[in-house]
Amino acid sequence: MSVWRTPGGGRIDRTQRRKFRFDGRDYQGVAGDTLASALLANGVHLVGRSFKYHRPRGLLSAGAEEPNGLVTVRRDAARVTPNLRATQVELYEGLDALSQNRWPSLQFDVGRINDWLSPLFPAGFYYKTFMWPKGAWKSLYEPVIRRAAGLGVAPTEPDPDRYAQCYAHCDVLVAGGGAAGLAAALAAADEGARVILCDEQNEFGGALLSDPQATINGAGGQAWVDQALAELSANPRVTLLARTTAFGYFPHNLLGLNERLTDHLSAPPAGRARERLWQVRARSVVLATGAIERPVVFPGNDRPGILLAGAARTFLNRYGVRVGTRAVLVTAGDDAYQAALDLHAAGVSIAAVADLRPQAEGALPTAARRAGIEVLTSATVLGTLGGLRVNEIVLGELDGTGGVRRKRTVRCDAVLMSGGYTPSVHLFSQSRGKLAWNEPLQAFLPDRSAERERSVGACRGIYDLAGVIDDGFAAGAEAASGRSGRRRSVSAHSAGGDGSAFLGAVPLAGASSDKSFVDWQHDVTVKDLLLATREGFRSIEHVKRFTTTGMATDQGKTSNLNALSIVAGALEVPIPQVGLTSFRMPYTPTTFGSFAGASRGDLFDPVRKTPMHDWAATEGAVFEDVGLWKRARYFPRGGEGMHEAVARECLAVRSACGIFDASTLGKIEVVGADAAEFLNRLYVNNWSNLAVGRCRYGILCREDGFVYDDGVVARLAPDRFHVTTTTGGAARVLAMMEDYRQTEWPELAVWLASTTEQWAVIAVQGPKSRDLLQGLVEDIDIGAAALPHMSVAHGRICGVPGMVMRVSFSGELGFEVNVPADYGLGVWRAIHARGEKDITPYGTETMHVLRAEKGYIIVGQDTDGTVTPDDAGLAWAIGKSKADFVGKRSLQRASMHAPMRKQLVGLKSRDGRTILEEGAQVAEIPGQKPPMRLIGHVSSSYYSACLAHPIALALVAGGRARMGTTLYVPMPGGDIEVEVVPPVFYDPSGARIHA
Amino acid sequence: MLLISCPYCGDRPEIEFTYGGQAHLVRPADPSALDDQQWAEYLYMRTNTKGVHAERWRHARGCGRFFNALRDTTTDRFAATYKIGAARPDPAASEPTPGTAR
Amino acid sequence: MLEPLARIPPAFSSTSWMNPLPPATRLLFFADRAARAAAAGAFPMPVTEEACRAHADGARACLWLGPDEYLLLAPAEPGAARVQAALTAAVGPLPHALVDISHRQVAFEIHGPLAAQILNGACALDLDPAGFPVGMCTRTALAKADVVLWRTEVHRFHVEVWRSFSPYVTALLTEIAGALPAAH
Amino acid sequence: MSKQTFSGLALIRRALTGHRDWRPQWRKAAPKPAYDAVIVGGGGHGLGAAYYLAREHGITNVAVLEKGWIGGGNTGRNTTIIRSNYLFDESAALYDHSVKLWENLSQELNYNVMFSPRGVMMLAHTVHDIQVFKRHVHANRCNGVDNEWLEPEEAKAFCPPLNIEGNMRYPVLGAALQRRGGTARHDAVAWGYARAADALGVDIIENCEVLGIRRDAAGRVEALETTRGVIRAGRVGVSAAGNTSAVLGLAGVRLPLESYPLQALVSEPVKPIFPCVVMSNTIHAYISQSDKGELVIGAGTDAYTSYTQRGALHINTHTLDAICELFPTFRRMRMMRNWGGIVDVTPDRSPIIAKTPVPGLYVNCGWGTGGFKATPGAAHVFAWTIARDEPHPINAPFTIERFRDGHLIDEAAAAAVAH
Repeated sequence: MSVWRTPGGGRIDRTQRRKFRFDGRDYQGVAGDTLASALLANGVHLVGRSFKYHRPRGLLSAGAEEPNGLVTVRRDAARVTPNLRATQVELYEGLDALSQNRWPSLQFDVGRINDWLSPLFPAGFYYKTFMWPKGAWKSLYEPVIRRAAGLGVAPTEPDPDRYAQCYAHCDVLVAGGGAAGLAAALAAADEGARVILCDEQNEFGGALLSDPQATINGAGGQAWVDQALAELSANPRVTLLARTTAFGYFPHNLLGLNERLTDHLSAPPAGRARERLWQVRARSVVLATGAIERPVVFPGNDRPGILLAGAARTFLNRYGVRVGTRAVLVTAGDDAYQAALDLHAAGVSIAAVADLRPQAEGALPTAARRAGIEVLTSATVLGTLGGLRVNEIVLGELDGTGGVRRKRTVRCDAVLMSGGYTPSVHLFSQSRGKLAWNEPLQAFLPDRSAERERSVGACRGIYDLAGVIDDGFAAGAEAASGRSGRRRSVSAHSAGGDGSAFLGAVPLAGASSDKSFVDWQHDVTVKDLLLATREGFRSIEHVKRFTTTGMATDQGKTSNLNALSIVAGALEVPIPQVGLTSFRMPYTPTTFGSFAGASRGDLFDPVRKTPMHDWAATEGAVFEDVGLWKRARYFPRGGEGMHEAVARECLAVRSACGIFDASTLGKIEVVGADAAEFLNRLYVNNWSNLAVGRCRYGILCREDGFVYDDGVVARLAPDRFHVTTTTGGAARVLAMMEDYRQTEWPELAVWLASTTEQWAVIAVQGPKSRDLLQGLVEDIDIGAAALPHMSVAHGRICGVPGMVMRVSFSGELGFEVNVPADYGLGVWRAIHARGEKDITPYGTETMHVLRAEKGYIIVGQDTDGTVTPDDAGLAWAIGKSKADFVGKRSLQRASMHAPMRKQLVGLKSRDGRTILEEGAQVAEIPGQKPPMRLIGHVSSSYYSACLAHPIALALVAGGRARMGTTLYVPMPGGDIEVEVVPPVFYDPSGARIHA
Repeated sequence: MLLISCPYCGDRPEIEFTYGGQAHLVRPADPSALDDQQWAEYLYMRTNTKGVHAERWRHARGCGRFFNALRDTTTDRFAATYKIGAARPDPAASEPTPGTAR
Repeated sequence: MLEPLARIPPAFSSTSWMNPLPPATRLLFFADRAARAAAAGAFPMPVTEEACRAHADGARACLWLGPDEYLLLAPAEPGAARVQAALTAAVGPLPHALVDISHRQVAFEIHGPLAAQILNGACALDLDPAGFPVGMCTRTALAKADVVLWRTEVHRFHVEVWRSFSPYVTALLTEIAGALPAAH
Repeated sequence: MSKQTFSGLALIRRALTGHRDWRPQWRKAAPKPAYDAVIVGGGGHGLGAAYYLAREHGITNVAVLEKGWIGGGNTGRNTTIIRSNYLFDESAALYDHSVKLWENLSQELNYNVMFSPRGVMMLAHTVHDIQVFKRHVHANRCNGVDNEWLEPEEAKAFCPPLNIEGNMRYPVLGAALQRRGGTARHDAVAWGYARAADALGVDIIENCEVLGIRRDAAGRVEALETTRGVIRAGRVGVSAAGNTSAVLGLAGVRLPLESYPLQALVSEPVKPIFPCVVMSNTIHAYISQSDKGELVIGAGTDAYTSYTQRGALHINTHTLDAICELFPTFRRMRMMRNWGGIVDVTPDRSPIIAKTPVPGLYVNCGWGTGGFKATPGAAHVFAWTIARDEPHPINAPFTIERFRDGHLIDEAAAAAVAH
């Protein structure tokens, strides 16, 4: 054991040694240590370099507020985590940590030059310079600034760890497991409530873990904690979550908790989640988030060895570590004397107590004097000395008139400081509760709650132990039962609790305030804050943004109130008038992975596959993502690329027969006596005259008149329609239908059901399709007369009950066989087997080429939300006799009939060879330079194997009046001449489709 | 994630709902009787209320029903939810409980 | 007549806490109180409307999904057409709708003492038996999929999911269960 | 009112005297009884409009009224992305006008706004995305706006942390890159315009909320009632983002606007790892790295209208699962700060920069999630519109009447997903 480690006491196990590395050097700690306490136990105070000036820094605190001790912890090449607070990193065997923001080493850091040049780098300096020469910001200055900024190094390999998530509900969520939180949980559990109690630390107890003087009911504080935990663990309605930070308070009492599951383990079990995100909806919330000790702002207050008094006490009492051999305490309240007394008792020499107050006559100062500690009142700190560790402090005694009576330099290797406490109102403020300034405590305290929430204990300015526990009992009982009155009580006592506080910079009586730090991590000093006010930044939000105070990874936990007080002083206004910056989620930095959870790879979004998917995969299909669906795009054979495969598939459909999986098309069953009326009101078409057994191509517009979706609609019965939609449009079309059905036309007797997945849909297309299906269908006459184009019939296919629709998106004689989904693969196989050499499976790419040859649009490709039915050449589909349908009124506006609207046309390259690029623009005038006058764009473009030339569809201004004219597609290599042609390239008479 | 009280199913998490915009907009019975300005008002003009806003929600991933709600857009607190077709309640009559949708 | 083909439902593997349920007959039944009263003779169903409650009778069940919207579950045989015919006859001219969705979705059970905890890895509802008692059913979200969740016993949930979402849902629940220390 | 020149030399000189003689960057003006023009809203758009009114139109008797502190709305809450690779000619002209002003803004204002054209890359994950982005690339090229198509390997070379493996749920199939796009320092834009406008005589009045708009007998704007008294003004330009509906409502003007929460977040700062801006519309996220080293991340709006300036946790989880999918190395990074703004959205998601039906009242609103990038350009043409009582040719299409007439500029619908 080192000289720094005490022989006994604390929450560590000295018999269990833990080896660890810091910056490549081997050290030893013990079980129960944090990385911070283990480093201190090895005499290591220098743990980091500051963000801007690269000043050497030691640990300031022992907890979540730590601004200096940021390290990178490395488990393996992929498990590298930057910017962890050493005070929160639990030590495990083999832990490997690195300091940050220094080069080449922590002891000797070239970046320190910034410190010597610091007069050139006041707050906001970068707004005033680096503007010349123009363009140099990006090429010259910014890269330098970027390299200097940042803290740790981001991981460079994918994180292999798992992250879990869960939702939970409870009657009472207690955030914070110190005395107040434990008391609240006990009292809430007494009422029979479902309770969740969480604490960010590895064990419950809060300040009691560091307070050997505390007594509760006559025994030690720890005994009470142990008993409370035993009681709570035994209650099945209580969930205890240690290592769990309540990081966010969201509307309607939803809290986000981050539970760390494996970071403290030397060898985490394989597959175990590293962290779990809890989303807890609580009927009531009790915030028992405690308070954070404030640093004192004096010159040179940032040297390693200078830390919060409470932190020194925690390191001693909880971790058994002395932070030095000879310490000076700088304080403005009684409580911190207990730290001096504890250290004194542990053999640390207390060189002096510098008390900023004119008098210090309380019990603790008296005890300190009795212990032989020199107490200086009316004291101030004029500076400190030391390189990588403080070695002297310069104290002054104020004469009461603004001068210094005596100056004195005291040798020391540790300085403890305390400006009192800042209640942790982060979660309360996130909940949009209103804070109020408390003058005696010099703090903002919770005032009006916005949610069903109560703050208890130190986070609302109650600091004495008995008061804290009583507050917890009362709030816990009330949160659970809705009634006031508590069943429990204790007698408790601990040192301190006087609540005296000090804010802002110490009086310097004219001495320089150089290097009086307010925000340690961002190197914001008193001078920076004063400069900001001088430059006219008066709102605290402006000061914060200009100086960056409070914007570091600690989010101002130790700095915000000191900054506020200094700004208020400079502006000569009361603190509440300067305002308080918002507290934002998260309370402490929270891992991205925990928000993402299991949502990665195939779990990022559902992968929807059709019943025939595996068959296509076996056949070597290449798939594309369409919405959530995987669709076979083409079926390459041998060494075919996409174009060869598509050409082959197209020719096969045109000459024989193709088989295509159309199952992803959306299907909606519209049922009820008013089904036809309902569709009349929605779709542009007329449905009243559609006979049972017939199909019609339908177009759905939005109310603004633009095409929203399309699809074939079959009338299965007088009161039953089978409506198909685009693959991507299925959900939103159904949602739109439900909106009109429920909210505009509730009087209609009509109901809607998605049947997309009820049916497997097998498109059999091509001149041989009828022959092929003959013999596989029963009870259905698929002959040309009995089942003409655009009709539907029920029957059995391969012995399975289903329906056959005679529809074609290919331009050939074609059928779509619908069978219940579980039979899809069997029927597909049967049809495919029957087709032998005459049948060719094809994918979406071939489907697109075939339909483009016929001039059929794809909604979303040939339309883009600004296209009307008429623009797309579909005015024929509009039911002319209808008084109204969704979109009709918008289509009556003059602009919707302007002759120069973009209209769907076909384009043919004049050279007969060049395939236009989809998205390429269309111009009337050749040879233009940017900015060009453009009149349209190419929406679909393919090589047509069957026509042996390229084809394209385009939206062109006034396009239909331009038939036969020449237009130009400007490409980087020059214009491509194109001829405007009708969009139907293949079989314009439709003879094949009606075969 | 808000907690929203579906008039049919009770309190449910926001992820089960879709937002439906301003409530009590009725599609004109005869749109062709409106001039372009009046039609544009129906199509696009919204109160965008800062304060208690009557709005539509759909319990899309639950019972599927549309319903109306009164929500204060400055606090996201719900004062009431009510079925389509019901009159807009008086928000003052039901004092909202903090953080609790009713 | 051709030999009927075998059904090929989506593949499913059971675990200690999850097992697939066999193919079933499923119908969506849209009906008001009068139609339900008329239908009750052909299929067990409640006449009074109680939101989010299932009405089970042996192998058949009627689940409330929304006002006037019910999911009818019955054994796969003799099939949807027979149930549909019986109901249509019973309801007669009263306004209603029936849609066969037997193949649209698949079902599985999550069971055992961790059932609720596993589901809560992706489901934001309070599954405490006090808030979600046996007999309760509802459509809800499991992460990025929609399901119908029906608590059939304290530690047993019947889950209905659209067939193409079932690989996602089962893989997600397996991932969740794997991350629970108690499930190891 | 001459402003102190900012330069490296000035900084060195003042270092010798402890930076004691820096003056306020803008005066704390008290409202005068009357101005020639008043701008409501002290964000970048409003301050910029005041600056251009004074600088380009000689109208210097101008006040900017801000109900809180300048730059505290969406100016200070956005993810600072700048680009102009929009599809429609009207949008491309407006945003490119802006990018051109960005390129000289630091020098023009003598304030380093840190415009950094690091490149904005938009990822394509589906065949449909490829079609849409290629259409953008072609349209932009013909409009003189830089935008180029990258294959996945080229995209990865441009942004090394990008995952282009096939094991992604939506593999990266390519990207559209605008090299002139990038980022700037948001606060500096507000402060730089404020300082430059102040030097030209503009009064910047903070903590001054507009409570009423008075009109004369002819219906023309006459004065504003504010928390700091009545201020007369012949011309009033409203640039109030999410609060536009409320302000214009005071004059009885209704607009097709809805205000939604928009969230953003930053990680803890790390050393340079991310060289550009990456956006993915398909999986809803965008990301860049700030000069301080934070990863700056945003996504789409929350689902419902709200003025609370906060969003939902489940929006964050979706944003970050998208980021982790695209950049699996960032999974161990940690969110440091999350915040929300209020964005006002029009039915076609394009802005309105126009005269209103009330004479003398002008509005610049409806920017949705795209307002920051347009700051200089929008401010510039808005000032023109106010000064001349007629739109600049660039903002002429961005009227209120387009919604009546159906001349929408629907960028979002043009990227519509279907099939």
